[in-house]
Amino acid sequence: GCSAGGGGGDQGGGASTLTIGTTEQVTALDPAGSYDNGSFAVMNQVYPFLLNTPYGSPDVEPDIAESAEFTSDTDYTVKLKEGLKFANGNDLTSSDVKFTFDRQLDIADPNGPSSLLYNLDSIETPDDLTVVFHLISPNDQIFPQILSSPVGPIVDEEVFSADSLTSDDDIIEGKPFAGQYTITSYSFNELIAYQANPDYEGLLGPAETEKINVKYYTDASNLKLDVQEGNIDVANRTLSATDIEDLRGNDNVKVVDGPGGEIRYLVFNFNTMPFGATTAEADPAKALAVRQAVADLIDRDAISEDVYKGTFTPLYSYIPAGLTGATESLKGLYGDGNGQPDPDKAAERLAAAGVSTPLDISIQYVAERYGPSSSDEYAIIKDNLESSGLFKVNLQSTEWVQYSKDRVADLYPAYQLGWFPDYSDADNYLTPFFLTENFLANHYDNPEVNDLVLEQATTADPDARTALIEEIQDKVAADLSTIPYMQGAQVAVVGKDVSGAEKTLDASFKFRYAALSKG
Amino acid sequence: MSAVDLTPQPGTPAAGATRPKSGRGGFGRYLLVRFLLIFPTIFILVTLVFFLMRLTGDPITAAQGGRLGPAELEQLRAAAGFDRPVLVQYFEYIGRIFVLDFGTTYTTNRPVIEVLLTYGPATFELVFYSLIVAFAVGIPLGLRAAYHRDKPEDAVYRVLAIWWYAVPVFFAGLILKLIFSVWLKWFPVAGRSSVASEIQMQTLPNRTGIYTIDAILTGDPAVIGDVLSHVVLPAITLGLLTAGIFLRLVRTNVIGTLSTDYVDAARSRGVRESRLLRTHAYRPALIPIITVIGLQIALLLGGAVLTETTFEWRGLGFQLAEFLENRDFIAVQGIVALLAVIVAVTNFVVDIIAAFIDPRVRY
Amino acid sequence: MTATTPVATMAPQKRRLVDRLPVVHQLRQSVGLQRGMLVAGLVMIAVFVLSAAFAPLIAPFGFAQRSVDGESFGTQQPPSAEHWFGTTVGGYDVFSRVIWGTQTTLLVVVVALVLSIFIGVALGLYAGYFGGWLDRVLVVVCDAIYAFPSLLLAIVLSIVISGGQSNLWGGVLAAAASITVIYIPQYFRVIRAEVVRIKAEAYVESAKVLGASNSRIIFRHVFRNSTRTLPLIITLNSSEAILTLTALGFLGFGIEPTAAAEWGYDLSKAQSDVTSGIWWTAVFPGLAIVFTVLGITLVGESLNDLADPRLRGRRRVAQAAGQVAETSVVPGGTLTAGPGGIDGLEGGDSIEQHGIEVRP
Amino acid sequence: MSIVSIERLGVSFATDQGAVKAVDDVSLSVSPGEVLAIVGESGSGKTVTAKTILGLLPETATTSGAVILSNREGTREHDIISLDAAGLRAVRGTDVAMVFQEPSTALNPVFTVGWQIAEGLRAHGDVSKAAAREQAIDILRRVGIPDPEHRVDHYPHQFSGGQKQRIVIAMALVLNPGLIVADEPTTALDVTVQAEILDLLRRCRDEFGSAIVLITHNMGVVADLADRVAVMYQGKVVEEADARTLFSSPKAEYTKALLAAVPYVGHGTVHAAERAAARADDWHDATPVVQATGLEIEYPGRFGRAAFQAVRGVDFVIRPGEVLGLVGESGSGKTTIGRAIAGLTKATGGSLQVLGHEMVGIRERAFRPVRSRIGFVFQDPATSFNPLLTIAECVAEPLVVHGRAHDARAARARVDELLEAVQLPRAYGDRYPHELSGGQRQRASLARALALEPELLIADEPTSALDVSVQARVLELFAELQREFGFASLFISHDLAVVDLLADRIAVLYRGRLVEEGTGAEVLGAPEHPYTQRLLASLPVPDPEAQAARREHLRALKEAEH
Ligand SMILES: Nc1ncnc2c1ncn2[C@@H]1O[C@H](COP(=O)(O)OP(=O)(O)OP(=O)(O)O)[C@@H](O)[C@H]1O
Ligand SMILES: Nc1ncnc2c1ncn2[C@@H]1O[C@H](COP(=O)(O)OP(=O)(O)OP(=O)(O)O)[C@@H](O)[C@H]1O
Ligand SMILES: [Mg+2]
Ligand SMILES: [Mg+2]
Repeated sequence: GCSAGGGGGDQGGGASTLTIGTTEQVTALDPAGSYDNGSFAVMNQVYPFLLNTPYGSPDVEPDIAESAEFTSDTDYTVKLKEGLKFANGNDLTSSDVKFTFDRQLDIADPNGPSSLLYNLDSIETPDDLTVVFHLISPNDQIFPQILSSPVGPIVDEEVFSADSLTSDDDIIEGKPFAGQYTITSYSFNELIAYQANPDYEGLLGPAETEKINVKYYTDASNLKLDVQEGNIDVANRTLSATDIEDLRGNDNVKVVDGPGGEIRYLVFNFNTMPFGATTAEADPAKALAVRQAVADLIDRDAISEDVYKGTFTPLYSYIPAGLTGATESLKGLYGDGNGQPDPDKAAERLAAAGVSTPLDISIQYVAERYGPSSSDEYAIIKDNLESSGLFKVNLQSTEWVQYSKDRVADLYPAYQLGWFPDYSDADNYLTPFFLTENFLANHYDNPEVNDLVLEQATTADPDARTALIEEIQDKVAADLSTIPYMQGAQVAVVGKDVSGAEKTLDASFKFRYAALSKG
Repeated sequence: MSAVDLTPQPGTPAAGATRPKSGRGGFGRYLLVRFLLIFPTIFILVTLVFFLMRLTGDPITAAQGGRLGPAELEQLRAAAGFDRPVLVQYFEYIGRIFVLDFGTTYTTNRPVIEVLLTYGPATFELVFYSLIVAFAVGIPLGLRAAYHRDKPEDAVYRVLAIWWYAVPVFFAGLILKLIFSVWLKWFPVAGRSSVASEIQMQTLPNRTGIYTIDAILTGDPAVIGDVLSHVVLPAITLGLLTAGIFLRLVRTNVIGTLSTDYVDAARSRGVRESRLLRTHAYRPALIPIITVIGLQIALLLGGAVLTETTFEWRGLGFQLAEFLENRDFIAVQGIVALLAVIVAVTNFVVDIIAAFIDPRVRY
Repeated sequence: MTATTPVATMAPQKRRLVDRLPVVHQLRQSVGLQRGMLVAGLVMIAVFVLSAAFAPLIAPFGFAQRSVDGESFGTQQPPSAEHWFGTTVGGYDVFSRVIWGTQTTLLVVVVALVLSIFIGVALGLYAGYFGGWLDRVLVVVCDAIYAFPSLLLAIVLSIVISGGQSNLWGGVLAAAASITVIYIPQYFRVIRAEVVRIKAEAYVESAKVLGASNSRIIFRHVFRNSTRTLPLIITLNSSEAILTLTALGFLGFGIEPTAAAEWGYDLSKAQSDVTSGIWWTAVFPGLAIVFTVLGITLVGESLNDLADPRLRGRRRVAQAAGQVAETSVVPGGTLTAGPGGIDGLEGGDSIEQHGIEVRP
Repeated sequence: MSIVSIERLGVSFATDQGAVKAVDDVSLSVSPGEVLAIVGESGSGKTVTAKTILGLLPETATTSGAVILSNREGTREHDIISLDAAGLRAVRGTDVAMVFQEPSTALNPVFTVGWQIAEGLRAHGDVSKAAAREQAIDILRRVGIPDPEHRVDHYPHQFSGGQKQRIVIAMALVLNPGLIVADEPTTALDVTVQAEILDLLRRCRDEFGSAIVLITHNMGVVADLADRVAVMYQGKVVEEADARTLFSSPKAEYTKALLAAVPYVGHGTVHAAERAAARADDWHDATPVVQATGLEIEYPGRFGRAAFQAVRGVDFVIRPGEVLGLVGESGSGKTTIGRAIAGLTKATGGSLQVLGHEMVGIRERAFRPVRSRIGFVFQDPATSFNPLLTIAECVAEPLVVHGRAHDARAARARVDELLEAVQLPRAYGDRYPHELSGGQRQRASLARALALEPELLIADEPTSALDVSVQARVLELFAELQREFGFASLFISHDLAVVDLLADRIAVLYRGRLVEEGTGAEVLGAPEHPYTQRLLASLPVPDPEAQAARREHLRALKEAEH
């Protein structure tokens, strides 16, 4: 009747238009000025990548490139396809590619992803179709992945500024798009209208649906109501677990799941945790026993079911399932060996190490950063630890920015973090975490692990590399620098008549609108 | 949100103490002083916000704290100049303010002026419609309550007024959505327009950002209807909250004037009771009412955060909260400065309106 | 009756005691609907305060309790015999959390009020009495703070004050302190305005003429007389404190659920429940908020009405003539005027004796 | 036939303290064209009786008896008490109209006076806007508002107090009602303005033929205007008589007491002469307690407006033990001078010596010790006491402040003495200010002012808030105390008769200037300045015959001025 609302799905050309809703936020359309999921989601639709992950696989292949390979230890050479053009008619040549990465490094915006180019030394363009990346350290197996990461979208040198960020308006006006879609109408964080790009001839193939509208929400319950009422066709990121569970029972919509790259883990600060290096009763063995006891006690199933209704699944290793090289190293080592908690084992461990119980331990989590369920998640962990009688938990939550400052200032003995990958390779779950110099700054330092991590990154043979990755996981699982416990699933809720969501909810963790179709 | 001040604040301009009694020129001068007071207000607020914000962290930590280690963060902070002494940063900022350069937001890399021009109209529109609701509901009911004071009818209105005020906005909004959008399907769930209308309005050469006007500019009745239907629920949610405040304000003040000698005098001349209420008692009561309402409007502008969040209404309040969360100093300072200007200007305008109602000030 | 009898001197003192108890006095004055509303409000406040005081006895479970005897409550269970109001998405007992929530709310309200009253009143007294540049600066600063959206100020402050931490005291203090900063300007304004008015009152001038020092004038003459509007503002600000706390909880600056029960936090967590047909997790904390704010506001409004002789209703005199004693007369000229004979007649300003006065 | 007849009226109010009976069994009647004055002390039920005639009592009132109101022609009659709302509305304004006491509060500040007059007309019939405006202009002219065509569009605050009262009267007259009820129509006005309004009311009766119920406690006004007088006391009419009869031979005890309490100009002259005679020879050479030479006092302008000069070049002295009476119309600067002497307002020019200290430019700190030598009695006894302190604490305050006692308790003995000195039983010390009557409070105020046995007492209209009879008692007491303690005093009042009673010398202030100064006999007996003359002539005396003569004199004086 009067529900003039939302619609779009039924208007403007029947099945050729699809409306997607999301609660993610865009910060900027310039790839040099944003490094967040919301912005990257847009870039994935409209910008071309040299390499990209095909549907259904986490591994990268040439996208707008003809070929890409190491031509020497430190030279990675990419050949572009011929006749590439931006939607504005400009040619896409090697010069644009060089421009893209040079400007990332030149601008090095604090909000940008330029830090991902840590291994790029310089770029050479022998001809219009050839790009040679000179790398700093040799045999970097990650570099191809980096080219598909947020730092990888290729931009038009005639539209973008070389030394400063380009505004959204200029980008929309300049149409420097060469991905599966172009943007036809843009209102910041309210609505983006996409139109399929007929000139895209890359890896992913043409778009299924001619027009896509993406509506941005601030409040998940509105997103939920709109998809439930059929006002939008697809709801992607992020509905609450309750909403998803409710929608699973709704006949008007389908809930589609896929593997997720997002993980949750508990970090221990090796200096300040109980018996840590700088505490009065420093004792590495006791500290390890404490970490192990905690690992023994966490009830992953309870968190997964009670809090996340299955939208997060138990994680027993550092690398999420679905990625090449993922193991379940912690499963056998801790708890009852089957992924269930085991208080008796924890008690034994602590007793054996001579730790008197109950032990006071402070755990911090961050209030809203990782979704509204963190508090429930940690209520369960607190429950797990305390009901064993071994721990007395002082649980606190802290606002994000303060949290970020405090955690690296050694203020938190044990704390929550989450990780969303930049690219879908196991390396992205190892290098940042377990090198001696890592972003956690939790004073975990195992030279052996350090060397192994460096080694896998430069091992060209895939099997050898996988073996190394598995070994690293086992080693870290024994040390317990962190305890990983949850892996997110990608969930999209789509209307009955919408198909294709299954296809794009893959281990690339890139939601591609082009896969969706209706009718 | 703000306190429901039923009492005219003696410190506000309408109170006799600070208002010049009469005398031409005095009023003009007074207005000038009031106008000039806008500047220290902005200055104080911006200063306050500047230093408070520096205490809360920086945008770089906010954005990258979950990915980068301390050394890298420090490097980025230094590159952005946040490691310099706060006073240096402060004077630099103030210096730029003086040439009306409000800067560019850190997180979204947009000129603050543009942010204000994008979100200001949204908030303005929401507040405008809420005020219509608030006036349409609050004032007549307030008058009725005053007239039937201490009768059951009065009690009903008063409890209603308090109820509107006591229910948290986000909760009330949710319930309204469930009833009117999900069950009855009368109004859309949230947002400012449907996708189709939004796209149509996007094509306008010079958008105002006030959707009602934009919709009229498109000349398409469907778009106009669509935009208006999106306004209803948020306007009611925020409007009723405000209506509750107005109702109580009107009631108290009108009861006050109803017992004055001049109302008695009018009564002694045989003036009808209803006319006594609507004219003789209401008009003088308006003076304190207007003052508080003015403050209320000013507060609404910045205080509609919850309504804006609940109804996907990207306005200044919501955006401010977002920028705050990201520690986008520049954006926060810019928006706060704008709010300060709006508050000061509203108060200023209210003074002029009050003066038009109160001849003692005008002449 | 002569003035020298003990009875005569006792009489006013007796009434004084009752007069001095603000709410009791007003309760006695009120009639009809006004009394009904005041009583309703007081009852609601009493329920609230009693729940807070006896929460450990009333609540069947702890606020952070998720299981009993190792048996987990289950999440989002509908109301049942064990869980009267059902359980939340976090697996807590809603009824227990609603009850325990009264403690948190009360704590926040009390801390916020105490802080803002002390600071606001002190500043208002000082600025109002001495005036001068400090006064002007304070007025402008307070006006400026007034212009800042209060909820956002609360957010900034909760970050600054507690470093964004949300244990019980961190959360309570942050919420309370941020509310404090918002209300200091209000107390400041009101007290200052009262002080400016009182400063011009003849009794302050007479103290000045006597040569009393400033501090003596402020404390003995100005301070106590300038606090008449406080009860009303206190009730208004208590409601505001509750709503601000709720909103902070909603925006994610609330108190950690294992540290304390907080309605706003529970309500915001229940947002998605409501749209999924799980009504009990939202409705009960929501009603608790409404109930408490309603109670406090009813009392505040009633006090406001009762304080103003023009707004105050009075019991109708049923019988017109005859029975009523002749108290109506001022025994003017005689030196031995009967005690209490002229109560409330002269000057029409008998409001002096009541707790508060609010002129509309 | 009578235009209104009140029969056995009783009125009770519901109050916080329970029921209060305001009017008890009152019967009165007024004939067409007659002026009935109702007098009686404060709270005796005058206003309530008058409001009953219009059915204007608040909801808290209950009434018994009957009030039969007829229209001018005598063609219809209504019992106001039993009339319904519509009926009341119909008679209000047409049959009976009211003139309120405070003209400034009886006019709605946000509407023009023309609109407000027209409002009454339009409430009673189909009058066009233009016609209503015409009538409004006409009536304004007839009550003596100059330039009514123009002034009709002005707002109330643009008129002076006297003009406002004329407008209020115009509103009452515009529908030509048979009866006008005027409740203390001149109390808020200066004597000179009062005389004009009384003239206007007289014209109302003579020209419009309206009957008037005039409520007042000023016997002079009664003598000036009334045909018949009803005296109320404690809610009852204790005496009703023809005006002349009442003044010449009052019957009721209360009436007698009332008349006796009214001060007459000239009564104090003898007494002042006695005192002058009793003074020592070298008294004239004693250092004055206060000496003002060319004293100027300015109030700073707000928002940069020019400063307002309230006192312009005033010279006077007060010698030890002398009472200087200061009179003048409202706003002439009397209070300002008093405050300057007490150091409450800064003297800005000329010189003001107080107890040997130059007040121009003095610092508060330097002046504070001197304060113990000065007492101050405020105009309004109700507000000059801290409502939260007991009388004893208030009176002890000066003793404590100046270190004569440690706290109020320690000072209690002295306080009791003081209270008894002002003839208040000591038990009153335990009461709160609002628990005392006005007269008692004023006495307590005196006690406080005298606590430190000051050399100088400033009394700013100490009796103007009081009833005549109470006023008489306080003045008597003041005189007694002055004799006993021998302080010098500045006695401020606008009432010539009051000043005359107490003062050794009288100074007349007019628009911030001292226009005349001398002994009572000089100033009142043979006034030189035209203003003093007019002031004196405007003062109605409580004697109908004498007042008739004075009225003629005043008219002559005015004509001479023109
Ligand atoms: N609205 C009211 N409620 C309660 N008592 C009232 C009310 N109006 C008048 N009274 C009481 O009725 C009595 C008579 O009051 P009224 O106003 O008639 O006195 P009055 O003779 O006019 O005195 P004054 O000379 O002071 O004006 C007084 O005791 C007064 O307190
Ligand atoms: N605080 C003030 N600021 C500015 N002007 C003032 C102030 N106080 C009094 N005035 C003005 O100074 C003049 C003298 O006032 P003052 O109070 O001395 O008069 P008064 O003779 O005592 O009159 P009244 O008989 O009405 O008490 C008046 O015009 C008054 O308006
Ligand atoms: Mg009276
Ligand atoms: Mg005076």
